[in-house]
Amino acid sequence: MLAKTHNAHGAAKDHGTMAQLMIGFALAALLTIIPFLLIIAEVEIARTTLIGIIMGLGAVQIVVHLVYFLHVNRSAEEGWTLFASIFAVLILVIVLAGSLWVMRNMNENMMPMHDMDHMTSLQSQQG
Amino acid sequence: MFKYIKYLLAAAGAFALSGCQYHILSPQGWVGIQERNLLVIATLLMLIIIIPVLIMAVYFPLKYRADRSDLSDYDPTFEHSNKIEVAVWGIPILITAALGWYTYVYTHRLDPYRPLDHLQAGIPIEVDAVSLDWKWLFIYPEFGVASVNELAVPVGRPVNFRLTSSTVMNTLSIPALGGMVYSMAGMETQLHLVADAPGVFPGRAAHYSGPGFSHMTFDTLSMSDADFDSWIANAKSDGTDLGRETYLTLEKPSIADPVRYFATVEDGLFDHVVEMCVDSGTVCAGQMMMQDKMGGGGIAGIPNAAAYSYDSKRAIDGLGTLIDLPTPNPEAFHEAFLNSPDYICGPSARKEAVIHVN
Amino acid sequence: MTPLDSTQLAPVMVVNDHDHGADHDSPTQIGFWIYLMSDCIIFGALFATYAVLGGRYAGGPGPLDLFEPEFVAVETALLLFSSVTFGLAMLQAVKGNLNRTLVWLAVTGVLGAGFIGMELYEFRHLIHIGAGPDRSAFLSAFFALVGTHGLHVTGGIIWLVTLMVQIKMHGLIDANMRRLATLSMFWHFLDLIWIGVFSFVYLVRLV
Amino acid sequence: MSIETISPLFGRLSLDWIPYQEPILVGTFAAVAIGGFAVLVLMTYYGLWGSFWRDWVTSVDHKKIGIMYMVLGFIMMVRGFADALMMRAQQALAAGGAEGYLPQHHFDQVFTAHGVIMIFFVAMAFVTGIMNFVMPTQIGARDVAFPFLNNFSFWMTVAGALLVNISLFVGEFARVGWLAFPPLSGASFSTGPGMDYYLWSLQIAGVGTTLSGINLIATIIKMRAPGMKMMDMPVFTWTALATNVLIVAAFPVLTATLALLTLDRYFGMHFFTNDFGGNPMMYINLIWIWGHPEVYILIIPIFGVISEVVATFSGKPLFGYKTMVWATACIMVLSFIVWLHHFFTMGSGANVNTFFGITTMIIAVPTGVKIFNWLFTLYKGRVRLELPMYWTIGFLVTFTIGGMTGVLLAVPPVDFQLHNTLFLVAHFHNVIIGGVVFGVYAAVTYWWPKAFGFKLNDT
Repeated sequence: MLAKTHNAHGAAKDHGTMAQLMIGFALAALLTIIPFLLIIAEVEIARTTLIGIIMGLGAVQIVVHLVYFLHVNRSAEEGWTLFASIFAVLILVIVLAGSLWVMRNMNENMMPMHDMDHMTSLQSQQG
Repeated sequence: MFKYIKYLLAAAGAFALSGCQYHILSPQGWVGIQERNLLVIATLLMLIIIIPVLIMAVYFPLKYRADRSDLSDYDPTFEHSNKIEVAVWGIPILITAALGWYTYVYTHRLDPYRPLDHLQAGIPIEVDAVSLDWKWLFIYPEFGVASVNELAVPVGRPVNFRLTSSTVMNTLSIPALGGMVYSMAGMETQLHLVADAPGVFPGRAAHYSGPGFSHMTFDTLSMSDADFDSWIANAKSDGTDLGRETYLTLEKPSIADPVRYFATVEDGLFDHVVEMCVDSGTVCAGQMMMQDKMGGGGIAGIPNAAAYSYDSKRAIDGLGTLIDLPTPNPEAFHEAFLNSPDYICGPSARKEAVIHVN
Repeated sequence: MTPLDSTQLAPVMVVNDHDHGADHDSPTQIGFWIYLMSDCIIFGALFATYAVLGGRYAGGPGPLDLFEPEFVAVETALLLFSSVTFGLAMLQAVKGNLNRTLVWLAVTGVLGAGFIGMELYEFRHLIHIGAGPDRSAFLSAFFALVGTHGLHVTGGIIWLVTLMVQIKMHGLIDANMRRLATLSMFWHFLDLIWIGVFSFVYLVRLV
Repeated sequence: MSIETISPLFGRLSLDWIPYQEPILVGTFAAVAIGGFAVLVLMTYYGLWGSFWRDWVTSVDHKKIGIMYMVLGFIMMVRGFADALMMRAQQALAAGGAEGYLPQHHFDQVFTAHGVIMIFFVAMAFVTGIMNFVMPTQIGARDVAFPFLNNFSFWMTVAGALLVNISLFVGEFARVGWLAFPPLSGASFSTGPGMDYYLWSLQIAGVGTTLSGINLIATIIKMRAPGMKMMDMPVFTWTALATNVLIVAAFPVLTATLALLTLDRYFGMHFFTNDFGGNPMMYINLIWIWGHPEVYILIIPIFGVISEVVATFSGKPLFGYKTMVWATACIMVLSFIVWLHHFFTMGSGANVNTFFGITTMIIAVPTGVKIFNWLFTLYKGRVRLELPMYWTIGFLVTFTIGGMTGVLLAVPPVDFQLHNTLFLVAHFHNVIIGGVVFGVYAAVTYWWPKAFGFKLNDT
């Protein structure tokens, strides 16, 4: 019995409360519905803005999940969880941004991307 | 004394017998000279710090060895010093900053993509280089000739290379003239070099590319304008024609090919090589990318897969001979899996596939 | 109290943790979190591949031809609900309510299975019309990324079922609570990855 | 014209692939078989099977697992060194256009195997073994955080090593160089089972390494003796932490990349092919995102070893402990933003090359600081010139030279000339032999008494 009560004490801190869960759910649902509606209803917004909104909402929702579902905060595991997450995000940013930058630069330098006229002439030679 | 001279002579002999050529240290072209200079600058900058470190690494353990006669300078509390901290962070940072500045300047100056217009050199010539399995093809679009495994360049005139590969990656490297750049199928890279003196310089493929790799070398003939013109004329009279069909034969794997010339080269051949569409049934890569930009070929484009296929037609085995790759057929696979349990172990699959191909 | 109570099963665990708590002394939580971070980087590499190769259709179909936002919305809803039901199961478990825990876990499993079923249906459909992973670099990247997520969810479901059996057999003992907490992290983490998938793989490409 | 088939169970492997026609391999196989049989007989004769199984194979003791890693490393080093000898012999015999004694098909496998074995199964096994053995004792833990997982990780590494060695006698090994750049390593240009052996063995060993990394991080975070704060940890433990963080952050990229290449090869996908929009440069990009941190994974624990040895044999505390910790942390993070320096010559623009060239040079600063700190630990010390100290002095000299050539290679225009040359080969052998191997020898001689209860004879 001791262990169980003990669990309840530790777990309440670690595994959140009903309120947290419901707040998280409401926010996540909202942040999911908005981008889907924007796409399904084909709302007229500039392309890049729309992409920005979708990606931005996705990023916010990831934070919501981390805070309300995964309970990442400064006190969990003496802050190691938070630290590990921040480091992982740092590495992800480096890998993603770096890869995109490097590959974009190479594609610009090396890919046979010609103007339309040149292309049509090549294809017409193709016969 | 005599003893040392003997060793010195032996060392010099070994040095001479090593058969090394020191083209990187005695380059024959502006690009190579700049790169050599940078190598020397960087080495000297590094030595400012390396030499003291090497001396200290040997001197400290000897001087402070435990069995020394006078132990009065033993100081076990010496574990921190702000002065030393500043020096050991500061000096490397300063040297790195200097090296970083040189890096910035020289990397932009010696960018392989940058034409050598700024040199007081002659009119550039164009060379399109293709790394084939396992030989180099050099096309001279201005003269309409081509050569295999031999590169001729006129002295003092910049050479504008465009590079690509027919299958796997490779690197065009002529150490006497300057740095290397990779050649890759479906992509076009550039390299700008110039030869300042006549001579025969070794050129090579510098990236491992399969069974015939070690034979993938060529001579770079750096010659006067007159000699170059006669080289071109010789190619024109001596060679055969290089059309798309000939190219498709030429690109088939072969090892240690002799030098040969082509008197004419079909217009736009190199562009077709870059875009992987020398074979007329294949869609050019540039065309594919235009299509990608516009959202792809749609559902209707699905059956056209064969027109985008390139690699599997060029499959080779470990000895460099062409090999047939059966087209993957998941449904046949699925059927066979359900109907004959033997299939999963292989041998019967082998037979079936043989029958299927024949 | 049954004879096989947790206090007897794990007497060592209970001794010295009045101010720390068993969860805190066990390295499982942080170890599993570090594993999740490494998994996150696997997904990062796959996302990077999709970002680079996602526009290469090789004359084949693109996202606009293949993706249905409504279909993805249902998948997303299933996964989000399953996250919440897992949270509810967790709260019940903390209260020591064995049967309700099992019910919520079962609901979670069913929602997860529904998600996997929809994904398999989508994959099967794509392969059937010829837009399989070997048709273009875009489709290769798509199948690899979404498929890897699907494999994780499948693994999660298998784990979930195993754990339900364990809980049924041994009750909500410390060891099972720890496993439940670990699976909970895994499950929420998969939902988190899915946010990236539906935003970056599906929706952005449908703009 | 032959054709290639793939069976669901054995992939490209079939009985036809056993290389009966290669006398060198048949001879080697006979020798290995006889030797192996002799070992089995001896073990039976002396009745060692029970204790072998109970005390070693199934052991979850971090010290025993550490020792087993070291044994694996030494065995594989013999194999890798044999490869090196074969390569050099071939190069000497084939000078001036002669054929040599190895056909290219065999030579290409040997040089791929040399790189793969030396990095994954020698250097990685050594550093993992040392970390396993030493780190828990330094922080006062009875074992690692997940002892069973530790055993599992070890056997995964062994499984990878076994696959590489089985490929000698059943089938073939890859013919692609140690990092298997596509399209050469793709389905079309690497037919046969060799490349598949490569993928499976590295995938298995790589996952094992990731798991071991997670295990050791959790150990350092959770299992420190009561009262030991982070800044109280010995420097070797700090470097072990940095190394394992790098493992956990970098190896997943390897796992993903190899998985994608596997999909290419087995299911005809098009990540890294020339056609269908695939892009081989993406592989090169990804593999070096793992590959650069990998070389720091090898050297950072050695920095820790050298720190311990220098301090002990100088009779002084380590000079600049805090600086050491910060320098390690700097190297750890910086090692993730330099990967492009491995492919300066592959068509990047000047700005990209400059960026990655300069970030690479910046790493030399914390590394240099470490070397100075070791030197000033020796300064005013009482240096006992014993075996570990000799290795350390050798390390300081050789590694410094290797570091200098590394910085030279980080200058893009210099790299344009030196890329893929023997200068590059010499650079990484200087840092890996002079750095990792010397450091490992220092560690082995230093901690030998702790492992076996007696001191090695120095003479």
